[in-house]
Amino acid sequence: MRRIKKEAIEKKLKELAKDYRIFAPMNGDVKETGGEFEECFPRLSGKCAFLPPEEEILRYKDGKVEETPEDKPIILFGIRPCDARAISLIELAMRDEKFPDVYFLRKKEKGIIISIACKEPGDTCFCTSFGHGPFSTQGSDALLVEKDDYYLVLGNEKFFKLFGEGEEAREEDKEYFEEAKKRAEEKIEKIPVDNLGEKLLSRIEDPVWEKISRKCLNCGACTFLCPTCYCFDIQDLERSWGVSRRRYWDSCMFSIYTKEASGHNPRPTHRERVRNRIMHKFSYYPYLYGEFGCTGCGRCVVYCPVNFDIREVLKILGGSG
Amino acid sequence: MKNPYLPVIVKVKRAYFESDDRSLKTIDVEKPEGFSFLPGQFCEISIFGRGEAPFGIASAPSEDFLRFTINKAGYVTTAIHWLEEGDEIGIRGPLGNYYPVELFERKNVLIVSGGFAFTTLRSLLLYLLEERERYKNIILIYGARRPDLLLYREELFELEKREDLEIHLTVDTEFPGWTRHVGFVPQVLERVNPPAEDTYLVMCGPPAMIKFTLPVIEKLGFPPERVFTSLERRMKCGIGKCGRCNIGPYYVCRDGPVFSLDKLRTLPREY
Amino acid sequence: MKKVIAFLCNWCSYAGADLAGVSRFQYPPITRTIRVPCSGRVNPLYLFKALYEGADAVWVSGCHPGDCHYQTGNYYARRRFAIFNALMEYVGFEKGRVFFSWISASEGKKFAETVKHIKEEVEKLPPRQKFLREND
Amino acid sequence: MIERIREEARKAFEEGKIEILIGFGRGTLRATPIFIEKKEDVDKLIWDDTCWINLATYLRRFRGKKTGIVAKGCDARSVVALIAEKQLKREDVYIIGVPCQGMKNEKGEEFLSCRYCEYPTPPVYDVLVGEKREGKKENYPDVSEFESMPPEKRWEFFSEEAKKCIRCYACREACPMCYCEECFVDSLDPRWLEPGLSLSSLQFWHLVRAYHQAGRCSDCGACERACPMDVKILYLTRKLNKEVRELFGFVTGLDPEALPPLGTYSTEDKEEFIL
Repeated sequence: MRRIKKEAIEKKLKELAKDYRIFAPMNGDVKETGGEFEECFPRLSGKCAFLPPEEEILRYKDGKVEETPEDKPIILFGIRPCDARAISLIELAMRDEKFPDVYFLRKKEKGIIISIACKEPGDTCFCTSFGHGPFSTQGSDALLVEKDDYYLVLGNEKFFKLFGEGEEAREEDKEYFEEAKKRAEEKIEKIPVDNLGEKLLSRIEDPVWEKISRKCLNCGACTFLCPTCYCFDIQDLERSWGVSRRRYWDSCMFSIYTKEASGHNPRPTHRERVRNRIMHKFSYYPYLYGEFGCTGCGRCVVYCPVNFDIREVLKILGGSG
Repeated sequence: MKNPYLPVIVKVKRAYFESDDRSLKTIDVEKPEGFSFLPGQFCEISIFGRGEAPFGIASAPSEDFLRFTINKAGYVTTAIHWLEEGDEIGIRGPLGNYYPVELFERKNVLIVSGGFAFTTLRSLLLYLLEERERYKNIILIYGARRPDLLLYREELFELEKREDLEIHLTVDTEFPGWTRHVGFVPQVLERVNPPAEDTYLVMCGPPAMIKFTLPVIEKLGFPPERVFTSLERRMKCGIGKCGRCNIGPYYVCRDGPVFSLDKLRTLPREY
Repeated sequence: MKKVIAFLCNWCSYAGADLAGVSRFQYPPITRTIRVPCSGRVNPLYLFKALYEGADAVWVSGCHPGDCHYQTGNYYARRRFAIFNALMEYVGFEKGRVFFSWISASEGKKFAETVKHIKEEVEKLPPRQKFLREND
Repeated sequence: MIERIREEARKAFEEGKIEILIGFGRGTLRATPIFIEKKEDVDKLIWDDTCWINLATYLRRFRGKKTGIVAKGCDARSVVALIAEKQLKREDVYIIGVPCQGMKNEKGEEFLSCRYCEYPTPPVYDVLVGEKREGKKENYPDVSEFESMPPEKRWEFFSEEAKKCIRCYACREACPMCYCEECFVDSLDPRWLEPGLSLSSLQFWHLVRAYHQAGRCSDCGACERACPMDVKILYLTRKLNKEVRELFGFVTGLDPEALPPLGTYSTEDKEEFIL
């Protein structure tokens, strides 16, 4: 563990804005900044940096296809550990030997993710249920813990090379870290997730889905704010110079998401759509990649207009509620 | 890293309507260099400015063009219907899996199809006929509402003459000059009564046909692990990333479109 | 040259434009006419869309009240456009980019005058900046 | 109040007036919509000042069933508007009207639409729970204030608000009147506006969403509250409510027989804007 002066990191971040695109929480959401950031739990998550809401994937110009050129590398700074982990979860789906998602991966490979430990978790956090926590380093190149005018840093070489090494952390720093970590973790509700994937799979035709999903409005708020949801739509836009093919965030909660040209919709009602969202995160994801597709950040709980609480759903379906 | 989103630009070599009502159009396009595939795979076709949509490859792997037959249904397919010889389109592929042709060796193969779902089955049929001696009996049962809606019918009429192949073509109702079967595919299948033993069955058709054919298949004694079908879903990326075509943990674009019946039965009925 | 998308009803205003032509009334070539069966057929979405796609102004013209070929189409239209106007003005969209008129088949003169008036109004304004679809 | 709602609900089940009841239950953060199918469950019903979702949104899902709804003033007006638009049959809906005390956000502040609410008591109901409450005389002070700003400032405000939108369509889905089979934003052919978050596209969405509410909005404010990005949108619909009232003398949701104002006309309608 190292300790680096806060202002040193803040100053460095502004300097790096020259060669990097800096994404950080600002006015409550993760967005591109000139190196400024705000200490908060952002509403729009860290995925905005690596999977932006709108992104050009190619151009068709003068009868030729052009790949969208790479931009400057990204520094994602000041997000919570849950968001950092979320990006590594998205990476599981994007990394694919046969069909790698180049636009995500090339950003991710050159990018640097720096998270700030979550000393005051919210009431809707349930991150510790998924094998990580408010002080977790998974998915981060560095984890910063605020202490007075210092950051205590658990980081890798990539981080120290850019931001300097600071000094060796003192014994009291380590104690502070452990204590803060313990205190934060204790505040967080744990939801039992043992064998959740199998339990869900065995209840796929259960009538309880109808009950659970009834109040869902099928808006995309949960999926757009979710740090691990990565579904997208691809559309062509006509421009004066040709065609821009872009991808946009899309949501499995929308009825048109799966609606076919013939009018047939394999997931016709809220029941199938909610089921798919839950199953994808807690059954299909573990089946495919060995990890749950949720980090327990609680955004979908907080921002759902009808208070659809995924924690309750997991308790019902996981058999403990 | 190879960018799987980039289409290759190819020229349309031929474009013509299949059916009298102009609802089905076939386009034969240049085959890009090094493009190799197996029957059952599909391509994403780009009409720049309109978008991309997935279509099964109807040409045989050995043919020097790629064939697609497209039903006019939505935004992209309408634009495909405007295509003429010489136009440029983008294609990405081959994508998805293929009919398990390795399993078919030294077995009987029964192909059951209806309507314009026949596309990839033409590819399969021609593929099997190329090395005919590797398979035992090959039977095709194919039906459509009207004779003109039977895809590639002139070619099929030619193939009917072959001794080493059994073809049953059918239309829903009597038509002047039509001398082959009359009736729905499941009825014809029952009438033909092919032996299930040692036989693999490949089935593609509209939902109604599938629904009424399944009980017949069961009655004839085909075990679900030897029945294969190709699914359709709305797709965008075609490579298992954009999310919309999953059925359970499988993406139709990546892990399909060909599924065995026994595998499908383990999945939620979202197709 | 400014472009004005004109939605002209088939029975009155379009015929009025015709009459302006055969009567050789001069008017500036700024309109791109879309012939519609009735002003009541003009979905306000068309107006939003035309402005979004870059029209300098939009103009809807139909039969005089009481003269609608379909009896009442223009009365419905009048309500819709009143709301459209109110909304656009409310959000601060420039005035002078949306026009409505009643022009009958016999008012060739009025047609030409109206086009001239619209041209004058539109030319007073700076180039369009608000509510434009991205094109670069 | 809660007891009386439960009592009426129980009675409605017992008398066979309803097969299903849409009401509010205890959620984890605030009141949440619940769907009650048997009278034993009516004790799950609650009422407090977080019941701000407009429950009329769910009614169309139960068409053909005798459906009860616990409705505050604005919810009931939406039900009436849906009936007026032939989306529901009056006899299929059983309205348990609740005179509304005003809804509050998590900080305890009353919502804008409640502050100016003219009809806290449902104008149409089958049974009313509690004492009628008088509304305020609606004169849209917020709209007038906005109108008095210079046009450039208004455009700036509109743009800044629109920019926050992420197009999750929570506003649309939370609105009982947004029931179109295919929303204009989802239409590909014609594609009215582009996908994505360019300013003009977002403005397009907000303008047309608001426009489509003219004469149909009951000013419940559920759209704005549903928005995860805190985009202000009520000032648009409230303006249209004001216009519809001034131009056509129409107030939404008072009379199920009345034609929606854009579905009818008067030969006397003002037309000073016409050349």
